[in-house]
Amino acid sequence: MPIITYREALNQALREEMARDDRVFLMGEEVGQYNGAYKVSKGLLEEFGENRVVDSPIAELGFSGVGVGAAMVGLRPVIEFMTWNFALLAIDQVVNSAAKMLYMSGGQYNVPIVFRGPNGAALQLAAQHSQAFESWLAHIPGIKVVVPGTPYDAKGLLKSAIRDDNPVVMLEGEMLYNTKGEVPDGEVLVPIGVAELKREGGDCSIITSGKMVLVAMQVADQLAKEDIHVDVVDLRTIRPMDTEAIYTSVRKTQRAVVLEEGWELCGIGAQVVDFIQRDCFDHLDAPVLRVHQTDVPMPYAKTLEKLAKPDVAKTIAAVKQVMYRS
Amino acid sequence: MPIITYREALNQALREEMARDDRVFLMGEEVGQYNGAYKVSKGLLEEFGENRVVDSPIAELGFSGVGVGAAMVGLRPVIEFMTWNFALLAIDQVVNSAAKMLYMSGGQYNVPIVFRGPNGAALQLAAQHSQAFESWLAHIPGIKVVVPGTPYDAKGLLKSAIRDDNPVVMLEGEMLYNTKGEVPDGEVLVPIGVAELKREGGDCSIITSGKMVLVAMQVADQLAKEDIHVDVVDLRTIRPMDTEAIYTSVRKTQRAVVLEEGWELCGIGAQVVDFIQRDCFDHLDAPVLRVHQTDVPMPYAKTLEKLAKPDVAKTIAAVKQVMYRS
Amino acid sequence: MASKKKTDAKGEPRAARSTARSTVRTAGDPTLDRELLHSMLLQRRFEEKTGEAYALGKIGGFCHLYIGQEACSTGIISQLRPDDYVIGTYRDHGQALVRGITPRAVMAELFGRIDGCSRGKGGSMHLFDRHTNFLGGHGIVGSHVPLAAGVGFAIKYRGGDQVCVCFMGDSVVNIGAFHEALNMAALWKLPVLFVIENNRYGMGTAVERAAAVDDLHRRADAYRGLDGILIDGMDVHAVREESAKAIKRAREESLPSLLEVQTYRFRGHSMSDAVSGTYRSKDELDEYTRLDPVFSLRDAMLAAGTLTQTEWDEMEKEIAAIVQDSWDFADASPEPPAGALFEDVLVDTTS
Amino acid sequence: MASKKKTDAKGEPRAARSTARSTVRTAGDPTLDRELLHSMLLQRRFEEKTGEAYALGKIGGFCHLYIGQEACSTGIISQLRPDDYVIGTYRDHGQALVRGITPRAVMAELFGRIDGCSRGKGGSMHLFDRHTNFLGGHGIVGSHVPLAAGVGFAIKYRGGDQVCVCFMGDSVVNIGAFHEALNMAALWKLPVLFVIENNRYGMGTAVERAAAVDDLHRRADAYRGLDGILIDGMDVHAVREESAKAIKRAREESLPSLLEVQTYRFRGHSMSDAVSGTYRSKDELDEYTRLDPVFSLRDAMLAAGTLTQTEWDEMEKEIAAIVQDSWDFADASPEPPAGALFEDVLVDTTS
Ligand SMILES: Cc1ncc(C[n+]2csc(CCOP(=O)(O)OP(=O)(O)O)c2C)c(N)n1
Ligand SMILES: Cc1ncc(C[n+]2csc(CCOP(=O)(O)OP(=O)(O)O)c2C)c(N)n1
Ligand SMILES: [Mg+2]
Ligand SMILES: [Mg+2]
Repeated sequence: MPIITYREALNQALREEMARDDRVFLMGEEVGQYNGAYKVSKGLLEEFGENRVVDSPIAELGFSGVGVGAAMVGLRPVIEFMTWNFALLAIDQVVNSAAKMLYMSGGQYNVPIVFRGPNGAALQLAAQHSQAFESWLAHIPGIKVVVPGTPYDAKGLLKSAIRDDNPVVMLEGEMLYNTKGEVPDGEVLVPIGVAELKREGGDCSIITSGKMVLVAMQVADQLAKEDIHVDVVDLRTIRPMDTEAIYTSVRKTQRAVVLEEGWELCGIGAQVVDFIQRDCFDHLDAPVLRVHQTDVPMPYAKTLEKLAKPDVAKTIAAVKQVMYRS
Repeated sequence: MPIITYREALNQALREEMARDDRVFLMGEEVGQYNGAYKVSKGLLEEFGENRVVDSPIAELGFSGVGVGAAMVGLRPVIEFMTWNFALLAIDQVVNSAAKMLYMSGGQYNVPIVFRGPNGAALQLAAQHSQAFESWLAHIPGIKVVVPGTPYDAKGLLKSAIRDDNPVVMLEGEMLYNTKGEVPDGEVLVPIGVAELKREGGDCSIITSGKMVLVAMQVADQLAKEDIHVDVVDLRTIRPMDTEAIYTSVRKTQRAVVLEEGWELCGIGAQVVDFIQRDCFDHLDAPVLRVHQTDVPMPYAKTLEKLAKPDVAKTIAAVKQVMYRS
Repeated sequence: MASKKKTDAKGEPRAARSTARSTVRTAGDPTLDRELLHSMLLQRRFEEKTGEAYALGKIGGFCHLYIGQEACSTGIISQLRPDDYVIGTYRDHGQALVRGITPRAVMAELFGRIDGCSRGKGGSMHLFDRHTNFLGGHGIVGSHVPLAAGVGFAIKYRGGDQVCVCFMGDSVVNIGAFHEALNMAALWKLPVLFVIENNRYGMGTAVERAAAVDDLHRRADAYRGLDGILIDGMDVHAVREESAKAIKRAREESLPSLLEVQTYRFRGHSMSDAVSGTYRSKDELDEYTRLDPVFSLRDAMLAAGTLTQTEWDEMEKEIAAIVQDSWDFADASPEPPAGALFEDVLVDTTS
Repeated sequence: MASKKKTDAKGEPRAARSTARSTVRTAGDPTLDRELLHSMLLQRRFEEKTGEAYALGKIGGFCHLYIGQEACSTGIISQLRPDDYVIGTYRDHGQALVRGITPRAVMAELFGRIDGCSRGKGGSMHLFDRHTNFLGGHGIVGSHVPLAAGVGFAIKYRGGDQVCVCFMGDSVVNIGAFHEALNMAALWKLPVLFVIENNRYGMGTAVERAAAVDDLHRRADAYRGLDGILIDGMDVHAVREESAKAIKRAREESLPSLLEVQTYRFRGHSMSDAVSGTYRSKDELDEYTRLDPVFSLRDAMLAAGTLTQTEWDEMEKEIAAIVQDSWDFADASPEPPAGALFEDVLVDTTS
C-alpha cells in the first residue's frame, strides 16, 4: 500500500469527494491560491476552479454561516478553519445553526456540512493558538465529531464525513500533517462512530484519540520492553462514542488510562471515565487515571510548554500507577 | 432575616458593590433604561447614572471585549449577557482574552471582570434559547465559574465575584429569578470555591449546582418520606471545584448521583464522577449515576420539553438505583 | 485627507435622519390591491388571535408579534417566485403566512403540536417549511444573515436565477455577523436582499441609542456594489416598487441590496413587554397607528372606489373563519408523541 | 431612493483605489529627524537579527516581522504621552520597541526566557508591558479591537485625556469584532485611534480579494462621527502629520478615528512564508523596496544635509551594538523555572 502523509491523505479525500459529487465545495482562509495554510488543499483550486475552492475573508462567523446556508439548500460545504482556535468566533454557527437546524425545523432541514481544521497545540504557539476543543464539541447533540490520528483514518473519516448528511466536525493536528502511514489509493471509508483497537495487549487499556494516538503507540512500544502490554483503543469518533469498544477492552484489562490533549475539567477523559465506571464497575481493579494538559493556558517558553503537554512519560507513569507498579 | 427573591438579591449585590467601588460598572443589553430584560438591574441607572449603567448595542463580542479592555486598565466591569445562549458570540473574548490575559502577559494584566446572566432552559424557549454552558466554562483555566442556586448564594457570590481580581463567570437562571429565600441586608460574602452541604442525610449523596439545587431539595423532601435521607451537596462554584466537600459526603454515603442541567457528554457530572472514582474508589458501593438533559436540542413542545429536562422523578429513580432499591 | 461622507451629490450635509413617508397609494389594479389587502389582513387577524391564545396559555415561550409591519412581508414576498428563498428572525409569523405556510400549520406550531410546520419542535421563533422554501425562523440576532449569504452563494454556484430575501430587525446592523455577511455578499456578488425592518426599536432600545449611523441603509456605504435603499414600510406599494428593483438586480445581475424598510410594531417586543409607556410614548404609538399599513390601504381603496364596505366586511369574515379554523385545527392536533423527542437529532442517510 | 455614495463632493465617481504616496520629507528639525530615523532603524536591525535567531532555532512558534512598516509605529507612537495606551496584533515587535520596551526584554521574550517582557509566556505574538502601557500582542484577528474600545471607554469613564492607539492589519476590516467596536466607539465617542496598517495582504490574500471596499478607511463611512483618513505609510512625517490631528481629536474632543496607513511588509507573512513568488511578484516587492521608509528618510536627510554619512555609520554601529546586546542578554537569561508553569493563571487578590 502507498505510504503517504496525513496531509496528502486529506488532500486525496477532498479531491476524490469533489470529483465524485459536484455539490461538494471547499471554503476557508487561504484554501485556494495559497493552497492552504498547511497545504492540505494543494492543487485543488487548479483542478476544480474558483467556484468550488473559495478563498474567504477572515470572517469565521460569516463564512461558517455561509456554509450552513448553502448546505440547507443542497450543497455540501467543507469549511476549513485555519485552526480551531479561530473557530471560537464561529462556534455559534456550529452549535446554534448547524447542530440545531434539523431538530428545530422538525426534520426538514438537514445540514450536510463538514467543519475541519487543525486543533490543539503545535509547537510554541502560546495560549491563544494552542487550544483543544474536543470536549466542547463532543458535548453538543446534532453533530458528529471525528478525530483521526493516522493518515488512513484521516482519509477514511473525511470521505465519510463529506458523504454524511449531518454536520460533521473534524479535528486534525498541525503536528500530524507530516506523519506518514499506509493509505490505499481510491475508496477508503472509515465508518463514523467506530473505534479501533490500534494495539492489542492485555495488561491495561489506553483510551485515546487524535494526536494522542501517536503518543499512546510510543507508550505501548516502550512498555512492551518492560513486558507490560497495553491495549490502545483509538476512539476515532468522539461523538457518538463507541462505548462497546471501550467496555470490551476494559473488561479484559480491568485497568484503564485515558489520554487526551486538552484540559482536565470536563474533558473527553472525564466522559470516558464516566462510561467505564458505569458499565465496568465490577471489573475495575484500580481507579481510571487520566493524562491531559495541565490546567493552565499554554505557555510559549519551550520548557514550560513541554511540562504542560501530555506526553509519553506521563502516560507511562499513569499506566504503571493503575497497575500498582513503579 | 428578610426574605427576598434571587432577582432582588442580585440587585442588592450590584447596588452595594457599585456604591462601594466606583470602578464597578454594569454593561449589557437593556440593563439601563429598560431596567434589565429580567429586571435584575432595576433602579440602577437612576441611582448611578449613564456612565455606570451602560446600555449596549446588540454586539456581544464587542461589548464583552470592551469590558475586558476596560478591566485591563483598572475598571471592574460587570457584563450582563441577556442570556448565555447569546454569549456564544462572545465566547472568544471570555476564553481567548479574559481567561488568557494574565498568563500570556506573564502576570502583568489581570482582568477583574464579571460575565453574568441566565443560563440553561426556561420554559418552552426551544433549541437556541435553552442551552446550559456549565461544562464549557468549567473546562477553561484562567477564570472562575460560580452557579448560585439560592438568593443568599446569588448575593454572596456576586459580591465576591465583583471583588475578585480575576475574571469570574456567573451562571444564573430565568427560572430562579422569582425564587425566594432569606438574605441579610448588607454585607454577605460567599467565598468562591466552597461548596455547601444544603441537606444532610446519610444514604446517598446528590451532587449538584445552580438551578438543579431546587430539584435536589425537592428530591430530598420526597425521599425523606420513604425514609431515604440524602446529602445535597451544592457545589456553588464549578471552577475551582470543592472536591473535598464531594469526597467528604461520598465517603460517608458511599453512593452518589450527580444532577446537572446540561447535556451528558463531557458535562459537569462527568467530571464529578471522575473525581469521585479517583478518590473514593474503595468507598463506592455502586457506580455513580448521572441525571441530565437528554441528548437532544431542546424541543419547543411542552410535553417534549418536560421529557428532555432533568427532574425530580428522574433523580429519585437514580437515587433508588444506586441504593439498589426499587 | 479625511474622506468626504454624509454629503449628498452636491456636497451638502445631509439631514440627520431620512424619512421615507409618503401618502399610501393604491395600485390602480383592484385585483392586486385586494390580494395585498387580504394578505396583510390575514396576518393582522391571525396574530391578534395568537395574542389571545398566548393569554390562554395555549402558546408558550417567547412570542413576537408582527402587527404593524405587514406591508413589509406582503410587499416583498408577494413578488417572489416559488423557487426563491425566504429567511428571517424569531419575529416570523407574518412572513411565514405570506410565503404560503398555511395558517393551520403555523398555529399548530405555535401550539406545539405535531401538525405544526416544524412538528412542534420549533415554536413561534422557528417556523420552517421546505415546500415553500421558508428557511426559518432564527433566534440569535444576526446569525441568520450569513445563512442568507450562503443561500445566495448556492444559487450562484448552481447558476440559478433565484433570489434569497433575508428579513432582519434594526438592531442587526450593529452585530458582527451582519457586517461579515454583507462584505461577502458584495465581494462575491450574491443575489440576496438584506431587508432591515426598522421598527425603531430593538427590544427597548431606540435605534439611535444603538447604531452610530443616521440612516441604517447607509451601512451599505462601506461595501462596494451594495445598494442601500430607504423604503416607506407603511405603504405596501412603496415596498413593492422599491423592492422590485432590488429583486430584479439580484435575479438578473446577481447583485445584493440593503433595504431599510421604515415600519413600526404596534405591540410590545414580546408578550411580556408593555405596548407603550416605558421606552416609547403613547403619543408616538398613536401617531404610527394612524399610518397603519392595513387600514390605510383599505381606506385608499375605499376612497378610490376599488373596494366597497361590503367587500371589506366579507374579507373580514372570510379571514376570521380562516383564523378560527387554524385555531380549531391546532387545538385538535395531538401533542408530539414521546418518541419524537429523539427524532430529528440526526438523519441516518449518507449520499 | 438608492443612496448616493462613493462620489466625491462634486458627485464625480471616485477612482477605484486611492493612493497616499508622496515624496518623503524631512521635518526641518534635524534632532527630530534623527530620532525618528533612529527609532525606525532600531526596529529594522532588531528584526533582521530576530530572523537570524529564528533560523538558528533560538525563537520558536509563529514570528511575524514588521520590516517595511516601521514608519507607522514610529510616526504614531513617537507622538504619544507615557500615560497613553498602545495595543496591537501578533505583528508587534516594532510597536513594542518604539513604545519603549527595551530591546533586551523583547528579545528575551522571543527567546522564551524569564527576563522577557511577558516572562517568556507570551512569545513573539504576545508582548506586554505594564510600565509603558503596552497592552499586547493579540493573536485572534480582530479581537483586540473591542479591547481598544474598552480602553477608550475607561479613559472617558475616568474623565482622563489619554488616547488609545489600536494597530491592526488590513484583513481586520472584514471581521465582525472590528465593526462592533467601531460602532460603539463612534456611538459613545471614545478616544481611540483605529490604525489599519494596510500592507496589501492578509497572509496570502490581497486586500481586494477579501474586502468589498475600494479604500479601507472608507469603512468609516458607516459610522457617524468617525473620521476615515488615508496616510502614506512609507513617509514617517506624513504619518505624524495626519495622526497628530487624530490624536488631538481624541485627546481634546474624545473622538475616534479610522486611519488607513498604506504600507508594505518586505518579508513573508511569517517565517514559513516565502517573501515573494507566490501571491505577490518580485517586481512588486522591488517597487515597494524603493519606498523603504527607513532609507528614504535617511536619503532625504543626507540630501538636505541634516545627516552626514559618518553620522549614519555611527547610528548603524550604535544600533548594531544595542541589538547584539539584546541577543546576548536574551541568550544569558534563564528559562522560566518549572514552577512558573502554574503561576499567572489567577491572581489571589481581591479588592
Ligand atoms: C445575539 C442576541 N443577543 C440578544 C438577543 C435577545 N434579543 C432578542 S430580540 C432582541 C431585539 C432585536 O431587535 P430588532 O433587531 O430591532 O428586531 P425586532 O425585535 O424589532 O423585530 C434582543 C436583544 C438575541 N436573541 N440574540
Ligand atoms: C480570527 C483569526 N482567523 C485567522 C487567523 C490566522 N491569521 C493570522 S494573521 C492572518 C492574516 C492577517 O492579515 P492582516 O490583518 O492583513 O495583518 P498582517 O499580518 O498583514 O499584519 C491570519 C489569517 C487568526 N489569527 N485569527
Ligand atoms: Mg426593531
Ligand atoms: Mg496585511
